[in-house]
Amino acid sequence: MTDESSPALAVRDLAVEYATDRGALMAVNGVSFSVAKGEILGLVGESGCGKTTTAMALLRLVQHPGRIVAGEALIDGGQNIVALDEKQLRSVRWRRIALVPQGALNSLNPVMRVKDQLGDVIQTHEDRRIGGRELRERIEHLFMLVGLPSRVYRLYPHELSGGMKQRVCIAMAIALDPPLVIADEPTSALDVIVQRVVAQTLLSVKQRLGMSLLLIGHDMGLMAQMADRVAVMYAGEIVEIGPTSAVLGNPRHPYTQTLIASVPTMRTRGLPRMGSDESAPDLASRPRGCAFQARCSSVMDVCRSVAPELRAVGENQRAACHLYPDGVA
Amino acid sequence: MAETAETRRSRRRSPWLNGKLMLGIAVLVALLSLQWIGPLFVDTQEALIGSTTPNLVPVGQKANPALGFKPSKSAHPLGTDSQGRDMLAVMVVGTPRTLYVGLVAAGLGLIVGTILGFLAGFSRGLTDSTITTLTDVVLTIPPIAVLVVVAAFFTQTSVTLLALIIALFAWPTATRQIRAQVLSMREQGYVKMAQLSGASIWKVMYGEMMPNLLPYLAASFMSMMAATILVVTGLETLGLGSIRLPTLGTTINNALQASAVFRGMWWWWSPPVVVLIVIFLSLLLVTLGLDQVANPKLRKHL
Amino acid sequence: MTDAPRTLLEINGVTKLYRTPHGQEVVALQDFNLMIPDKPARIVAVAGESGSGKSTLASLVLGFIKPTSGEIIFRDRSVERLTRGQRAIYRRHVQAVFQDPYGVFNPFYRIRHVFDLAIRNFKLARSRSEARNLVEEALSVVGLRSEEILDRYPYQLSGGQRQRVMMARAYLLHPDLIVADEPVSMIDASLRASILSIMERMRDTDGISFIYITHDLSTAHQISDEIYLLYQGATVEHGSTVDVLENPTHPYARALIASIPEIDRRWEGEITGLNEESQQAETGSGCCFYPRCEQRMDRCLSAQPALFSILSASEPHRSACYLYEREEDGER
Amino acid sequence: MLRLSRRYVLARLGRFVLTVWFGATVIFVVPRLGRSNPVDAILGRLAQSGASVQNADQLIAGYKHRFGLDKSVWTQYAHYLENAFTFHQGYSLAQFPAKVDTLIGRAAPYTIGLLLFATLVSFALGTLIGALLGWSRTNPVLRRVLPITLVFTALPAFMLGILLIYFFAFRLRWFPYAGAYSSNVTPGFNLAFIRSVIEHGALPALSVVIVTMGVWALGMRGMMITTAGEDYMVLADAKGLRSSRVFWSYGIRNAMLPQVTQLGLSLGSIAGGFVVVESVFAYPGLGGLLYQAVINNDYTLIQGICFYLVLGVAFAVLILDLIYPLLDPRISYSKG
Repeated sequence: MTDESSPALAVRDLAVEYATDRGALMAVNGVSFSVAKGEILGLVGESGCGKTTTAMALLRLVQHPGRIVAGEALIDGGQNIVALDEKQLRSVRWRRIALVPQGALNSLNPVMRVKDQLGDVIQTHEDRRIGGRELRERIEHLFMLVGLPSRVYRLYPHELSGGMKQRVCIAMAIALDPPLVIADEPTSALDVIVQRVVAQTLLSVKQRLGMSLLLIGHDMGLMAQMADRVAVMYAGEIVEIGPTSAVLGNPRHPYTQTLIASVPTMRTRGLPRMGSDESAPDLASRPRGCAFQARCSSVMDVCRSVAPELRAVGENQRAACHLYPDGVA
Repeated sequence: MAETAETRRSRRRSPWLNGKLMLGIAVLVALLSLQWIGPLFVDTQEALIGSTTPNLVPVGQKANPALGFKPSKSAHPLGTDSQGRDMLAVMVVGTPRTLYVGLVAAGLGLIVGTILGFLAGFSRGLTDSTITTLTDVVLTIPPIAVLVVVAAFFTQTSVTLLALIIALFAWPTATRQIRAQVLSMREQGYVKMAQLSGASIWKVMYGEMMPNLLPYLAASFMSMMAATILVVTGLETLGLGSIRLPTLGTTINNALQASAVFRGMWWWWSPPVVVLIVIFLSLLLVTLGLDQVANPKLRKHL
Repeated sequence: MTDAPRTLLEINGVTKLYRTPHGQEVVALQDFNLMIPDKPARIVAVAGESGSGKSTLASLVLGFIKPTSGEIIFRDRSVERLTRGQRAIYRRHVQAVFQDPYGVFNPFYRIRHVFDLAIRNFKLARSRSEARNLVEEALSVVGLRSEEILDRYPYQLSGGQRQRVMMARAYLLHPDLIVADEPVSMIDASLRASILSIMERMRDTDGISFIYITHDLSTAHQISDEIYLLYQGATVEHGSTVDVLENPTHPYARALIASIPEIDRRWEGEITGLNEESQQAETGSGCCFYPRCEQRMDRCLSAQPALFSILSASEPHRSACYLYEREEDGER
Repeated sequence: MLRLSRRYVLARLGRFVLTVWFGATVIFVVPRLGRSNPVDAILGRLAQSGASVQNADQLIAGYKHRFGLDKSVWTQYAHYLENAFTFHQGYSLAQFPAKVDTLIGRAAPYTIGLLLFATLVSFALGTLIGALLGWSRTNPVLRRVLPITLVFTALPAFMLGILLIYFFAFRLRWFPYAGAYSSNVTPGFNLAFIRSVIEHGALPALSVVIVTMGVWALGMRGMMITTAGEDYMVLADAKGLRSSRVFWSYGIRNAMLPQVTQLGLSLGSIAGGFVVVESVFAYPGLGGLLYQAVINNDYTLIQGICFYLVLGVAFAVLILDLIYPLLDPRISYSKG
């Protein structure tokens, strides 16, 4: 089923719903995108926009009361993650899609040595039994790739600094050489310098192993450093997607424009003049039409009745906004 | 997501009004009020030794004359024991007394525990470590070991004195829990904010911390009450209770001493056992109910 | 210079040591000096990464903890030696806004509680209507409407709204100084500017000074007038914000600024020597940045460098690095 | 490889000594709080209960010697502590000339064995049941059935004991209702004796297990629900580990830590409760002995048993404290 041309991950119309007392709430509302082989796609947005829920859905880890209600996610043009049964799912997890978790401060089991947590994934997914020595060599090779000293092997998580923990998580993610890694805010809990070191580790590992990376984050600056393409999410939908330089340098969707205008830089002083600061939309009572209408400065009548679809607004750049009705090339 | 979950909570009724909590409290209050209501219907004098004919089988039950039992007239609906106490009167007198010990001891334990818990939580350093060590030490000592000595050497222990002594062992549970809560709360922003708003330590304690402590205080009270009743009935079952007036524990002790179980006198030992089961189940219900108040995560489950 | 200008706040040689549960001593803040003039009001940023001692500084200024040595002077009076009445005045004039907009509200009470508490304890109003007017004014300054806010519970407000309420609360007291401890780090980027602009406005129109404590140099760059950059409890660089952030001198400041991921600039090259494992390395009495420094010299191990003035700068600009020792003899 | 820090071990040892000292002191002080000296109180109670006292002079002399009443309180106290910590509790009053230590030494193995067994079984079972109740992937049928095991939670164990005696010993006659073994077997390492011991121990053990199991289950359920929300649990699933592995090595392994702490804190009341259970079953352990001592007004024996109860529980807590760092690596860790 696999062939060279198909993307590492193709997501179509993915929707995740949360049941609440006030009715169903669409945390992810029909999201489509694909990650090419060897590509880094950044999925960016503010808190509550559905980016983490999307990542969790791709690993089928959406917790109750949430559930995937529609869509498909094809790995390498083949298996559809959304439709797998438990057994298939277990074999896909980590072998085909691995996760570098958010923060990583609490992602390692506090009562297990680092080696056992890494050993866990290797032993579980290899068909043959791995001997102690071979296992050790494999783990130390992984440490070398992410720049960890080999003494980490025997340590417990609480004996590691934040950056080291995150590198353990990266080592764990690449243990089975998966074609796709999802990194959920991999550096958000770290100090700036350590963040840079860890991000560079992730980039160099990606370079060496040639995997694809879906990078979830809120930091536009970090996306600029790492991603080949970015997709901007708002209220559970992708509002703009395209090459990083295009989306960050020439944003077309009003939300993307707001987001980028609000990022402070070291070149300019003073605060940007922001419009209304209505908070994130109420997902349970979605307005008719565009979800961004209440905060948008260029809102039109059509925005209140028709939900915009993603249309081309530049080379490989698409935005969901009625300002660009026919698409712009 | 947090936002919506919380909104949902607010739309429901107060978590304090949950069924478990209400039922548990209702039963306990009913049992305690026997103290005032009971004498209207039952002659409490019949709870004393030799006040009626011994060995009467409850109304409506078949007596076994071979064992020397006689059927009861309607005057003794639960029968009588071998020493001529009317079992219904015994229950009416004994149940509130047992609950009373629990209430007094748990109340005192709560007061002492709250004071020490706040003291330890607020003053780091020596005071804190002294209180913590003392708490752990007292927790480790089986209360019954000391109470047996007390009861053995003091022949005239009134119910209140017994409650006072048991309270000496009840406070550590509360102290531990309140200290832990205070420690986590004092790092909370709202406590700092209150201080910045010029509130004294005292105001911070009762104005900011106490309201949030309520479910924990109530839960501590309930668990102390259960522990107290457990200890006091245990002590009485060992034969170390007050002899004059019956309680649930002394009744069990009397029944055991008279081999009531093996003489088939189920109406002697079973009323106190059944009442105690009801008491402990009510306490458990209250605790589970309070758990739901203090820990919203549990509400979804079970 | 006969008549020295009255200062609002002076921190003189303050050191704070902590003892870990294992009995080790940790230096949270070391021989720290800071001065805020009485007029005009300014925003002074204290920036640093985790473990730099910036939050300890906030607790010290707010009087939640006492310095191990050194003193904090507010309007010519040592804070530690205030009388009861003076302490109440200090409390009122030095206020705070904290990082976590969730924890600062007691979940038990409605929003109005935070205002009531302050008005009652500081006796700000003589009547109910006077109190109501005060609260309404404070809320309008931060762009909120009292009738939509006061009777709600904290969880019914968004993070941005809560942080504005805290700003309004601080404003209500008309303090001289607000310690803003990471006020926007838990707020979404698109809402940060609105909070920061409230700070600017309070400085410019109400004459309130700020100590803006942050790990984020770019927001410090946006609003602060002056910056102290901390590393492991000591000031490594101090000067006007423009000087320090646009022309950093200390190797740590340079590495830090070069590592900020910016939207319009790519990281240049790779940094290798800055792993945080070496952060905890023992340096004895020397410069604590030595293990990670790319320009280290033997000299650096001899003693902790003092703050040396950068002569090329137009405004006072000082850097705790021996690279600048020659420019001056060091500050006494 | 475990590195217990010296500070930790010393702190725990210190607490052990402090606990035993504190308990011993209370047991020493209490009898002296009465209006008169303990001898009067004892004799008063003896007379009240109508016991016929032969050679009373000798007995009084024995008491005087036991309490050293001619000396100052502090000397008495020093003596008492010395005796207590060197395991010389003197003579039993009722079973003179048997020594208190001998009587206790004879009874203790039954209590220790049965209590240890019952506590461990109830802890293990309760923890497992609680974990299953708090685990979202538990079979729904099992989830419905398991709460039945919690019905007797938090009842006094001795009360359940009475019910068990009534139904299983008196009505059904499946189990013996008193003693530790039948009179027709010879104590020793033989099958008949072991079988008899098990038969006699079953009901007392069961009453403790059933009652305390629910407490552990309720605590564990809460902890398991909390743990299930932790990031490492989500990552464990993402890793594609088998459910059983996630359940045991990630879930239970972490969720049980507070349970073990709680076990240490509850041992005192569990042991205290068991004493009463034994008396209900006339089991010849410490509880049965205590019951007899109370009936016989055997004060030296009462004091001795109570002291050993304190000592035993404190020791068990100490062992638990020293084991705990094995379970939680974050505790023993020390750099200095």
